[in-house]
Amino acid sequence: MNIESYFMEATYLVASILFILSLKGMSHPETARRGMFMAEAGMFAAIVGTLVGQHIVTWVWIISGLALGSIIGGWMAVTVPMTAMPQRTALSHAFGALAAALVGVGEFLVHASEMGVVTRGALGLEVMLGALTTTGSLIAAGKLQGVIGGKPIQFRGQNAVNLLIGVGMLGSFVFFWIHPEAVAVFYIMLGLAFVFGVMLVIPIGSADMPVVMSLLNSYAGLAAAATGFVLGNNVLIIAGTLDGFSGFILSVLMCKAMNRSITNVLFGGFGAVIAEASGDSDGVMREISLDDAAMQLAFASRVVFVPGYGLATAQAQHAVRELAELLEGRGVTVKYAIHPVAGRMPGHMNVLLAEANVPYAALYEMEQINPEFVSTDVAVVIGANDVVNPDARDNPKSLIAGMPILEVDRARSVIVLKRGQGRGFSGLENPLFFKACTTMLYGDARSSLSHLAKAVQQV
Amino acid sequence: MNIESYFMEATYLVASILFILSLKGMSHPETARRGMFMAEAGMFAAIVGTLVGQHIVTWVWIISGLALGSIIGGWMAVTVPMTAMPQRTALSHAFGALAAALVGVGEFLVHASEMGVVTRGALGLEVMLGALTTTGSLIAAGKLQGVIGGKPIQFRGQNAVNLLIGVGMLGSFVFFWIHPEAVAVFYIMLGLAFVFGVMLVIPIGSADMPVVMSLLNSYAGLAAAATGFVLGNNVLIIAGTLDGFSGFILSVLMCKAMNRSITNVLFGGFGAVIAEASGDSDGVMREISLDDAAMQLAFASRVVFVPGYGLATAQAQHAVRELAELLEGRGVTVKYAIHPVAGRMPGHMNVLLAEANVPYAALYEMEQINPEFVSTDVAVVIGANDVVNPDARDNPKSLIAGMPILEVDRARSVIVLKRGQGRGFSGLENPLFFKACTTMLYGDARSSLSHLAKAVQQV
Amino acid sequence: MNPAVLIASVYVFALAAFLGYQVISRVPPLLHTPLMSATNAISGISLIGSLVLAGGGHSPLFAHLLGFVAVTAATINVVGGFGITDRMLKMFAKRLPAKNAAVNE
Amino acid sequence: MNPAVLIASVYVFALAAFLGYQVISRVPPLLHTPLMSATNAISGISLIGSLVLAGGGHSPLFAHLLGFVAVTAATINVVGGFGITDRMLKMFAKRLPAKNAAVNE
Ligand SMILES: NC(=O)c1ccc[n+]([C@@H]2O[C@H](COP(=O)([O-])OP(=O)(O)OC[C@H]3O[C@@H](n4cnc5c(N)ncnc54)[C@H](OP(=O)(O)O)[C@@H]3O)[C@@H](O)[C@H]2O)c1
Ligand SMILES: NC(=O)c1ccc[n+]([C@@H]2O[C@H](COP(=O)([O-])OP(=O)(O)OC[C@H]3O[C@@H](n4cnc5c(N)ncnc54)[C@H](OP(=O)(O)O)[C@@H]3O)[C@@H](O)[C@H]2O)c1
Repeated sequence: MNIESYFMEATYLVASILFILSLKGMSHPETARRGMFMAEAGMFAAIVGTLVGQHIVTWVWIISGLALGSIIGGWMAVTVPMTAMPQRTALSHAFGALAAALVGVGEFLVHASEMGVVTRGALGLEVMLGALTTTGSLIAAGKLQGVIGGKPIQFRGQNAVNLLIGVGMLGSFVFFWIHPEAVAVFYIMLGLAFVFGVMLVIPIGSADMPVVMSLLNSYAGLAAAATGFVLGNNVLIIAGTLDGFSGFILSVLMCKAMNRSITNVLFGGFGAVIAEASGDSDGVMREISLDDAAMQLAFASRVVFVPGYGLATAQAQHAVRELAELLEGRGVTVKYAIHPVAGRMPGHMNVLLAEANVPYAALYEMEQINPEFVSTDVAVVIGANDVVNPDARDNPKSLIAGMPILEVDRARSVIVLKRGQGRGFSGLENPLFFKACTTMLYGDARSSLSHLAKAVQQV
Repeated sequence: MNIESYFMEATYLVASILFILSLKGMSHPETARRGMFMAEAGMFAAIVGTLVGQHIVTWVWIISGLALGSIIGGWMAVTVPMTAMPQRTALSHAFGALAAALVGVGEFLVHASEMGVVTRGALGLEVMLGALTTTGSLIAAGKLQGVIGGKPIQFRGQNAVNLLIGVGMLGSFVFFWIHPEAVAVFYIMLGLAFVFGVMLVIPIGSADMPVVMSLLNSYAGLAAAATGFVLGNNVLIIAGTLDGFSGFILSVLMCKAMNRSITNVLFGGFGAVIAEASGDSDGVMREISLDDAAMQLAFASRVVFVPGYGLATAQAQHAVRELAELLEGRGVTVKYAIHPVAGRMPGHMNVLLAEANVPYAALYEMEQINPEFVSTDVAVVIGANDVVNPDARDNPKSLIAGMPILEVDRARSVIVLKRGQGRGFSGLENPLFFKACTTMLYGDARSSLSHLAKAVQQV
Repeated sequence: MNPAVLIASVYVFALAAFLGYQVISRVPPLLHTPLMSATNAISGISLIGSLVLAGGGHSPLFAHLLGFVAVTAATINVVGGFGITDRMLKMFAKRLPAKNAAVNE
Repeated sequence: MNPAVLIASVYVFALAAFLGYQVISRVPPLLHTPLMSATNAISGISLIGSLVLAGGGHSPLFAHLLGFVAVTAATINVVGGFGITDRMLKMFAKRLPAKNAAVNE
């Protein structure tokens, strides 16, 4: 080994350590940003190390790739509105996974003949995982963005078709593993993996996308780790494994918070089934006028805001903060109740409210706030539905039975802001809306909130 | 590689994982024991794997070594009284480190000529660390057992002599590193390392032994890790590193709790200096009769026991539990206040009281119990001294200024059980004993406590 | 691959998995969204494999082209991922004066 | 040693160090004494090096003898260390019915 290689290896070690430290930094909001700088520095070090230590003969492709990628990536990062985070992250995924798959194909082109059994196996895994993550993430991004219908797309015999594709893909993988000279089989595997990614995600409803994305994140990480095994490169193994685990842990956490199993998310076609299962509810939904609602809020002493997915789609985070400040100016105690799976990504509400400068201290997690609802005068539900559905607690036959909820129905009065009779992610009817303590304020959350603010000012 | 080697490597991987899991188990008393079984299983797996996978030609030495070692080790474990834990652990250390050093010497004998630079460096480190840990741990065990005088042994020019030995040792290490054919230098290094271990520990007072032991633990771990580098064996690297870190972290924690730096412990000759520095105190120590003390306890409503090193030497853990049960039978609320460095090992008091079946729930850490002393009727200090010295809080010039203490002097009344005017570990006078609220009950802690129990029964 | 290297890689993988679990299970829900996009950005590390493919010697032109696409894609992942994460964290950072409150999240 | 193996060993070392720090800093003070003797027992892993020295081929008799002493010493470390730890933990185990209280330590 020459001095350049040693330098390269040193940068890889440093990068690995920086990646670990950066994830450690993520354990606290105060250190999170410093953590990110570390990860960026690590990535930079690894790139420089590679360019120095590897035998590079042509620079044109490298430089143009880096430049083009930076422009597109930078544009993606700068222009994304906070509410489109999920789909942008999914898109970013797709690109990373594509790179891993292509590196595998390249390795195959250049070194296929010299590969040992283990390396070839890792290569196959890398290409397979990379390819299916690419198309899977693209579909996920499309569904989240609304380009592709959010409804689960299902047809008769779908499972059989999927099984066939999956078996075909794995079969060609094994065949290629045993017979490395079968070049065609390698490409068949690649093609089937692309198709398989699509088929995996298509039947899943857009509401389940966060779990799917987390899992795809995990796959992308494993693809990178497999690349590490192929190239004998430890930083790839470490970064890939960290990513793989983070994705896996997050999806498990999400499923737990929704009280569902991962298999159910992946193969249940949840949304589809439920669309039929929603029963009718007795009772009526009572509407409330803007002025009455404003009056209630203005003369309350304790108000809790309960944001949900509707807050994100309406981009109402600033409006809610303004209303809260007005109320606080009048001496009302305002708190925000954050359900772990409110919205469409873990921590979604936190990000949105942070964007609107809502102070941390006002945000309360489910366990903290639930005991306080009994002493709350008005709970304002802003585009949340499932996370406040009392059926989850009271009706053991409900499809979401057992999912922990924010118990707003314990509050003296509940005002629900939504556009109409729309169901939430689960497609279930919500008995909360029919309770005596509940009144509905229809309309887009953002405009409702700013009208409320105006009305409060006039009280 | 043949099938046996693969089997061996698999056992090593399993052992590494089991070691990690076992330390994770240590994070909770409920899982700690299961953790230990995992570690034992890991060790067993690694041994079996080695015997299967390595090319073993003579079994006689192996079998006799294993048998002899098991007998001695088993005897050590079975016969040790709880109060002698620290010295037994030190002794066990010494043996482990000796093994690491000898393996290094053996490697040197057999493979010296074929070694690369890195391997030779690791070998030197292994032998050096192993040897100095061996003798250092022996001295530590001797001091803790009282075979060697517990006082720091110091003489003029000691530091110069130590420096000379240390430099000589490192010098021969470097020389051997560069000139592998210099066999004599290797053995000089070995000899100097043995001597250096003695010189390092001799000047340190027995009270500082826990910190020293932790550090030696750390060295032993690093020696094992270095062995791993020499043999290219990952389980050695992992187990050694875990050990190295645990020792290091524990010594840092101890130093923090004593408000001293590690350098001060290692080179300060703390005990020696202080023997002179202890000032005189005004006021008198008031003795209390057994009956008066029993009366106070019997009619108190809240009593806190504050155990210290004296509890360990007197083996009074059972006596205190009996007294506590008597008092509880009379309706007194009894708590135990545990200072992090009470006794002579971290967690020393916890182990002793656990042995005597004192329920967990009755043990309170410093931060929890300190606010409660103001509402405590009687605080009973049992052979504790430094950990209740109010000078650490009040007198910024005190040698232990800043060390966090148990604030017993806030209690309505304090009864101190000790044998006489003996100083604690730091050698400092304790103004607590002269306070108006404090009374002294002289005598060995165990007999004092059982007499108290009798007296309480007669109240 | 040399068996010793392979074995060592397996160790690296196992240790990284443990470490990942330890570290990530301590991330508070508050930061789960940034965590997701941060690890996404980090997985763009396959960029270093792409660089070699795009610029390495002894490869057919087609491999260079593949490498170019891979470099572009991986760079989008890295730059986009870190950029998005940074934007999110900047929002959190704004609120930092409320120091201790953050511990409640 | 092959450089690739050496590099991998350095990674293993670094990762183990991180992991050790993470895991051990979570051990409560209550268990510090058992932790100390448990890690001590684990460091007896150099036993596996001793075994090879005592029974391996191609070595002079002196090496075998050294190996015998090393095996004995390491076994004392392992058996003694685990034995002591186990005795300590048994005491804690006795008190386990008081489940939740333990969390306070
Ligand atoms: N956070 C995660 O990580 C995650 C991951 C996977 C799944 N999920 C699932 O997502 C759901 C989240 O629950 P959630 O209560 O936050 O949301 P939700 O149950 O999906 O309900 C959202 C509600 O907001 C209303 N809404 C939509 N746009 C609006 C607008 N512009 N203005 C006002 N209201 C609007 C909708 O009713 P209208 O149409 O009548 O307005 C709808 O009822 C849970 O079921 C959870 O399991 C979350
Ligand atoms: N725990 C650790 O990890 C650790 C590590 C390093 C250093 N240390 C140091 O050790 C000290 C521990 O403080 P501590 O308050 O527990 O103990 P201490 O300050 O050493 O005091 C012990 C007291 O117990 C009395 N005593 C001794 N034998 C007795 C017996 N048989 N019956 C009754 N009393 C007896 C002694 O007085 P008489 O002679 O008059 O009886 C002495 O004053 C601290 O200074 C700490 O920094 C602890």
